[in-house]
Amino acid sequence: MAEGVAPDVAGAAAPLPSARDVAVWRIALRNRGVLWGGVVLALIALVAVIGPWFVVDPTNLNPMTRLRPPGEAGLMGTDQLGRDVFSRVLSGARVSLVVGLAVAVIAIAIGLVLGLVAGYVRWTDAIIMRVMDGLMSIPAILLAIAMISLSGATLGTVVAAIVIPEIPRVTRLVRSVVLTVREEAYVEAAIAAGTRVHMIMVRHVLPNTIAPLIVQATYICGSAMLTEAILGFLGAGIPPEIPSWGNIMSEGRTFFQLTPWIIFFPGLALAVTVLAVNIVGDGLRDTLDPRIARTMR
Amino acid sequence: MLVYILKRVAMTIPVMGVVALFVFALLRLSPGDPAAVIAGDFATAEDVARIREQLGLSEPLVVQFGTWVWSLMQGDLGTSIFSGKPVTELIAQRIEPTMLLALTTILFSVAVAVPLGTLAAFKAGSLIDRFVMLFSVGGFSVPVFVLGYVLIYVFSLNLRWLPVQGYRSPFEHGLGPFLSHITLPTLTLSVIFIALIARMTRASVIEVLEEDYVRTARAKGQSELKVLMRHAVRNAAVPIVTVIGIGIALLIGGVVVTESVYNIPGLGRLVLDAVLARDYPIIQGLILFFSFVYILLNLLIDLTYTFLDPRIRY
Amino acid sequence: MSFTRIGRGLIAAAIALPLTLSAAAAETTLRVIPHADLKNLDPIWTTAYITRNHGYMIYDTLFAMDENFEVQPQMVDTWTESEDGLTWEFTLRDGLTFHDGAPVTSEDVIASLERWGARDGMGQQLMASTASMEAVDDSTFRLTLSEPFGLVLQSLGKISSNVPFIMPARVAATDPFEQIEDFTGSGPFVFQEDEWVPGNTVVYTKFEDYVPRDEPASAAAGGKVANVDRVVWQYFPDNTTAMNALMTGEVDFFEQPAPDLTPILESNPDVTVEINDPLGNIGFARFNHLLPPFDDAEVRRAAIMAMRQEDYMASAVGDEQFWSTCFSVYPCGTPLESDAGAEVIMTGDVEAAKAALAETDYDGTPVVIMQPTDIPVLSAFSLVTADKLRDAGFTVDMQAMDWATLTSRRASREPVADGGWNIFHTWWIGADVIDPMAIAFSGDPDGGWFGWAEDAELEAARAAFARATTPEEREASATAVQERLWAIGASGQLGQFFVPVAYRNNVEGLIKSPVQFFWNISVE
Amino acid sequence: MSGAVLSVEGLTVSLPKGADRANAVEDIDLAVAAGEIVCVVGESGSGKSVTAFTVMGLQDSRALKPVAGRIMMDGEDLLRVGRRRLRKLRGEKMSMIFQEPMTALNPVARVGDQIGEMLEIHTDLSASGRKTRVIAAMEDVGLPDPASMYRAFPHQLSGGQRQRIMIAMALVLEPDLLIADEPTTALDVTTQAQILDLIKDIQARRGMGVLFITHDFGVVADIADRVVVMQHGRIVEQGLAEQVLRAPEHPYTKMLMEAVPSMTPPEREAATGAETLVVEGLDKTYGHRGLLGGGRLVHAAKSVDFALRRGETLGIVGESGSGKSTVARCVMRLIDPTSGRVLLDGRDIAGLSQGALRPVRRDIQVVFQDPYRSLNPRRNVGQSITEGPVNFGTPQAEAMARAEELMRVVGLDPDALERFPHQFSGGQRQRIAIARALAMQPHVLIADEAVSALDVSVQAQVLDLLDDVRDRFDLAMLFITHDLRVAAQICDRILVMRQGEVVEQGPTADVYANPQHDYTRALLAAAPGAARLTV
Repeated sequence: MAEGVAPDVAGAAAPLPSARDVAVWRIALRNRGVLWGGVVLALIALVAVIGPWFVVDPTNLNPMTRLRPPGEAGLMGTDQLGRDVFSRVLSGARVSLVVGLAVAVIAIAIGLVLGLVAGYVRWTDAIIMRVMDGLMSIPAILLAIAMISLSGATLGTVVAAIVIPEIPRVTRLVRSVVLTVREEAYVEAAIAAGTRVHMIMVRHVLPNTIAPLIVQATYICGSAMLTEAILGFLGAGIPPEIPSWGNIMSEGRTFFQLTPWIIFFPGLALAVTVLAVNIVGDGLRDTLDPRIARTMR
Repeated sequence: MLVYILKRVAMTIPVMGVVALFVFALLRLSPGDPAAVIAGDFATAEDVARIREQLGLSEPLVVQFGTWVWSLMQGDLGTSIFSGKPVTELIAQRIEPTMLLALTTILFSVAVAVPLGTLAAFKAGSLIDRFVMLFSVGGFSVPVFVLGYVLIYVFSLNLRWLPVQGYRSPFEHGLGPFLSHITLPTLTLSVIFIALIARMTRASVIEVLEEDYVRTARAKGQSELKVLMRHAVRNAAVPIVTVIGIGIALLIGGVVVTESVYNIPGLGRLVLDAVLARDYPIIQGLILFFSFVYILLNLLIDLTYTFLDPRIRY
Repeated sequence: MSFTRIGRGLIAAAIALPLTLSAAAAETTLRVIPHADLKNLDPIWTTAYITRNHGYMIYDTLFAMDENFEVQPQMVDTWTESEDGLTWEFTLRDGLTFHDGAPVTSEDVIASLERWGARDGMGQQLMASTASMEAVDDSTFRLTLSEPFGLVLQSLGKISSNVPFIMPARVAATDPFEQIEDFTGSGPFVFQEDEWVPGNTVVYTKFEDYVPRDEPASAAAGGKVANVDRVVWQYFPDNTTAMNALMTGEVDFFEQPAPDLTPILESNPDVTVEINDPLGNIGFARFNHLLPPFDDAEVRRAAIMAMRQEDYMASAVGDEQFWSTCFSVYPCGTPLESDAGAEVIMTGDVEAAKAALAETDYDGTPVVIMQPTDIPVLSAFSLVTADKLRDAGFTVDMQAMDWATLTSRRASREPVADGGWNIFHTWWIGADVIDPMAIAFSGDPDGGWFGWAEDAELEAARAAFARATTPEEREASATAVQERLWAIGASGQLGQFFVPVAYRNNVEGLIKSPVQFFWNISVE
Repeated sequence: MSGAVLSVEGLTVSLPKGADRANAVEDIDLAVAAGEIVCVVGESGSGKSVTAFTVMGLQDSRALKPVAGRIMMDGEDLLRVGRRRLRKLRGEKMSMIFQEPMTALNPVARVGDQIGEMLEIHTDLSASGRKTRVIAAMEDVGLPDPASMYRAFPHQLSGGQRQRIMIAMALVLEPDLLIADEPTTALDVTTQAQILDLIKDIQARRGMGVLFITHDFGVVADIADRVVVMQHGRIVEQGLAEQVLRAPEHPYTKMLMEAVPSMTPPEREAATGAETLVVEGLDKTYGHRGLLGGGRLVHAAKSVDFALRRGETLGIVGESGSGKSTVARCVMRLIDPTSGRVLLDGRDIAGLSQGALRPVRRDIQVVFQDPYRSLNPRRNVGQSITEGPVNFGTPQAEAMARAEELMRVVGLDPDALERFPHQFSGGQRQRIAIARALAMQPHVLIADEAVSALDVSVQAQVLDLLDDVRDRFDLAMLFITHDLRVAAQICDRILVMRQGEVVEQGPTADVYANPQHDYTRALLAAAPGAARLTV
């Protein structure tokens, strides 16, 4: 009965643009941001995977040729230990992408479980959400610094330290989706049909969390890479032996005014990657579900 | 409303409990021993043990936690292991720069981001919109410290407009020195905040512009500018304020970096130094303090909703 | 919050008032970027160099080392030594007063020495040989030894941590394992507790009643004349920002700029960069002698062979004007310098190391290197060692951590699996390793330094040095210690480096010394 | 046409590429004379709203572009005047009211100011002058105590009051033309009647022209002077209301009118099946008393009693907030009743735990209101229909076979089981939902506003289907609706609820012919088209 201003003549035949999962990717790729961001990311990933095979060992020290400008020694010069900045930036792509992806995947996975449980098992809600409130109230960077410097800087602790503050947000997001979806008529119909709780979760609730979670994952991924860099700056990052963009920059920051290329190239790589990730995220948000913009960060 | 506030305040207690337990466990179950740091290169194992004892670090963890919580309840955050100063005094000493930096950042960010986001929403899809969005996505992409260095390089070293570092209290040194010292840190910290708020403003204004009452306003013959100002922005305020609340956590994180780069004697630096030195009471006290401030600010923000949106009543 | 603000305002006003009055007499302030944050104020309780420097600001010492590494009297006016060397009598100078106006007495001196002797390594040795300390009168006290001790004056004139600073007796009565809470000294500057912001600012004012010696200042010795009214230490956690602040004139003096920054600083016509510490610092790679593979001297020596000092120095320090290779365990340029037994390190040859390692029973056990990521120089040392050892055929397990973690972990004697370690890096300031008594050279696993080298021959040589009374004896035993140290491969030595100071050209009167002093300096 | 305040001539509005037809509306000719109410009537997608919005220049200009025709008002072509001029005309010459008065009003501004904004834009009145005018306008639309209501926010008013505010706002400048886009659709039937009366009244007093968009022939019958019938973006018939209503010419018009259910219930025999569902003293309260004695207690349902036999349809009718859906959800145990008994085949299920409830679920099934939300968009029809039986152990193949059979029963092609909900129209989806319910072989079928979201033509078909399956499977049917016409056609007995309480119940024919309760009488009187549309 409700007739909108925009034409609802699409009627029966045409698929709704709100992307039922059948053609999510095809629809998403129609968005220019997703397309170009995706292409850039794919290129960076490709470089990250195969690049390091074609350059010198990024951990190879050569103190006698330290702080050489780009061109004179290697494409991007050398750092204070005479390591080749170009090959470090290439290898750094691996680390940064791994950090971004790992953080996104783990945070989403844990947050998803907690959110589903909190949203559906009523008595756990208060407990889980209070704990999440607590975690959320601790400034993420402080928590990460504390965790890393206290439990030792390994790739694992860095990822864990960045993951933990992200979990509450994912949990909240998932929980809010669950609370919305459980009011949906089709969920009530499923309850009426005697579907067990866990099956309701899997069949009816979970699929609705996918679109917002994909979008959230891109943001987490982007901010994780940045956080990694900032932790490096604060001296609580990934072990310096592993070249990550954050590490390269934080080690090179003393030389910012002397040999800016040490910071510039990894900084550029980081900015471009995070930019691409965020553009893809924005694009996905616009195409998958404009409404979730509200619940996002 | 009062009942609601009381309830919310009461609710912070379990949340703070969670934070306290978490932070305590995190600190005490990890390697690193302040006694060893104090004892230095020449110390024998006995020396270290004696220092541990004197600091109360050799008690069982449960006892240590109990002692800490007990003194917390009496408003005592403990004493710094290294400087021997009470943590509350250290916080009091350093709260002003951090608070004022946060305040100038929020004010500046809102002043820039809300008009920018509104403009982008209004011109959604246009070149202006793209530019604003690119800027705000870009704001998320540059590490704070790199930005800080660049700003110092340009404005302090080359142009010599502003000092490199430091903090001047507006209460002691006057507004001029305060502003000249706080400008670069504020700019640095604002970029990510502007990005955040501009995005949210754009998104909510776009959403509000789809609302029926905007159509009603247009049906009245209202001009587009006034439609934006009187109807769209007012209604978009709640999510914008919400994002400011969420951003406070981000801000506190950013403060740590910014204070390091600009050498501002604030709380962020205090906690960073404390972590590196394992000054447990300071870390515990500060994280608890930050959590408390965060919770309190978010309560305040929730309360401002009632002014922004008459439908919200507690 | 507002009340604290008002509180601070009042305090500031209270302080500002007399200052503004005297401002007519052109008050001078020296603004300093110290090398570290002054975290605590008790130079006996901690060995932190920054606290030692703080100690020199507000306390005075009985004896002090001059720029030729000779001990000279400072608070002491005259002293006598008995024939057998067992009884010493010291008389204090006239006019020594504490900041609260009380005169410095023998009682204060004895209490301070006792507290120092409970904590400092050299102090402990002195106390072990001491039968009694007693006041003869208000300005004279007597030290009676139970056995001969060759280093009485060297101990009392010790330039680096822990320095036997003289505090009021009531302060020195504090348990040596607790921090003092009263910061009254008798040195040339007065600590302003109200203005202390830990982690940021420390303020000292000139002590008007200080009576300096007549001799010109020479390292820690000589007349300590405060030429500025205020000294403000402002700690900068970020080196780049610190450098920029110096270049724009927001501070006057930068104690330890990263050597790599000097080209930028030097390009600024208003800034002078120079080396102020003649001894510099000595880089160390310390092995854990308890755990395999470094429980075998030959394996340690093989590792040392790979440690080419040039690579360490170039990586960690950079500019050649700030470092040199040094194959003496005592700082090059000091009286005991020699290269006896140092062939092992002088090779700096990975291939030789490889060959040497092949001769040993090394079975590929991973070598755990603790890398302190928050200290750039040590972080770089660790990276170079890892690189070198790998090339020499070692398996390396690099573990990154911050310095605080490292300091507690290095105390562990457990196996690697239980939190132990194999190598860590550090540096000693030259003054700390100037003779065989340095704890770094200990061969006694119980009382010695982390790494717990055990060598009776080494200990015997060190004991001989302590007993030695002639320069010849001393030199001979020092050489014996060095030969032994290299023979057992106690530590790898990574070179001698000098951290420059940088200051604006309006600063004059710097004292050449391993420790940064702020008397004698004036600002225009 | 002379004296026309509005004449639309040959208007064609194009749709963006990719839509299922080229133009939203095509070759529209219509006119509104002063003092005349013209109703544009049609089902969803007919283009009636597009027409209205294009007149105001408020259509979504990115998607909808007027490509031909003129919209003439006072000698000006609205499609060609400048933006500034168009803005001036809006409010002064023509104004509009909308379907959903809650969303059409700015939630964070006081209603008085929102009316006043109209004066602020178009007049030079002072603040106090504006306030006087606003209060007069509010009085004019029958709002009580306008002086204090001036300061109210929209959410503090009832739906009817909000729509009155909208009307006051639209009319404060006394425009020549009022465009009303389904202004009563979102309102309860009694409120709807009042608003319709108000519009008629003001229109008569001021002599303005009204363009009234509606899907409801009842409303048309109540207020139209002339009728324009639209289908698929074209006008299929227009003429005087009397004439069109009495003798529709176009088959589509005829069909539409025939589909409108009659207010006169057919004679029905009392059902004799076994009592399968008995509800006794059902209570549902929300909220709780706070510690300090605050808090509110809402009685959503208050001692509701009824019994339902197999083969019988019991209607629960009432306006929004009457508690009719609460009762249905309590019976289904989607929510927990506060007290009372729900006997299903003699067994009290009101207090069963979720676990114990599960076997009982298959006996009570439901069809919901919104066909767009009641099917999981990510699961194909077959999966949706077989979900229940498979839950209870029916093998997949058997469940599929039954699903195919049920698709035929509800009039759909069994091949469609492979397809996804979005590939079906609203009516088809409602059929699928019915098939899904039937797949469980329930004893009781609850239809919760099951036809309310459908166009009338589709509504009639679905009602027939429900009637048919009830007989075929000997179901006891609980039919929840706000629509008295629908209830009249399908229910054997009827139960009228207001504010959580049952005010009257009895055989449908008796209740309609001889309502006992004042409220029932008011409801029946308010049903639109009661007077003129007695087909």
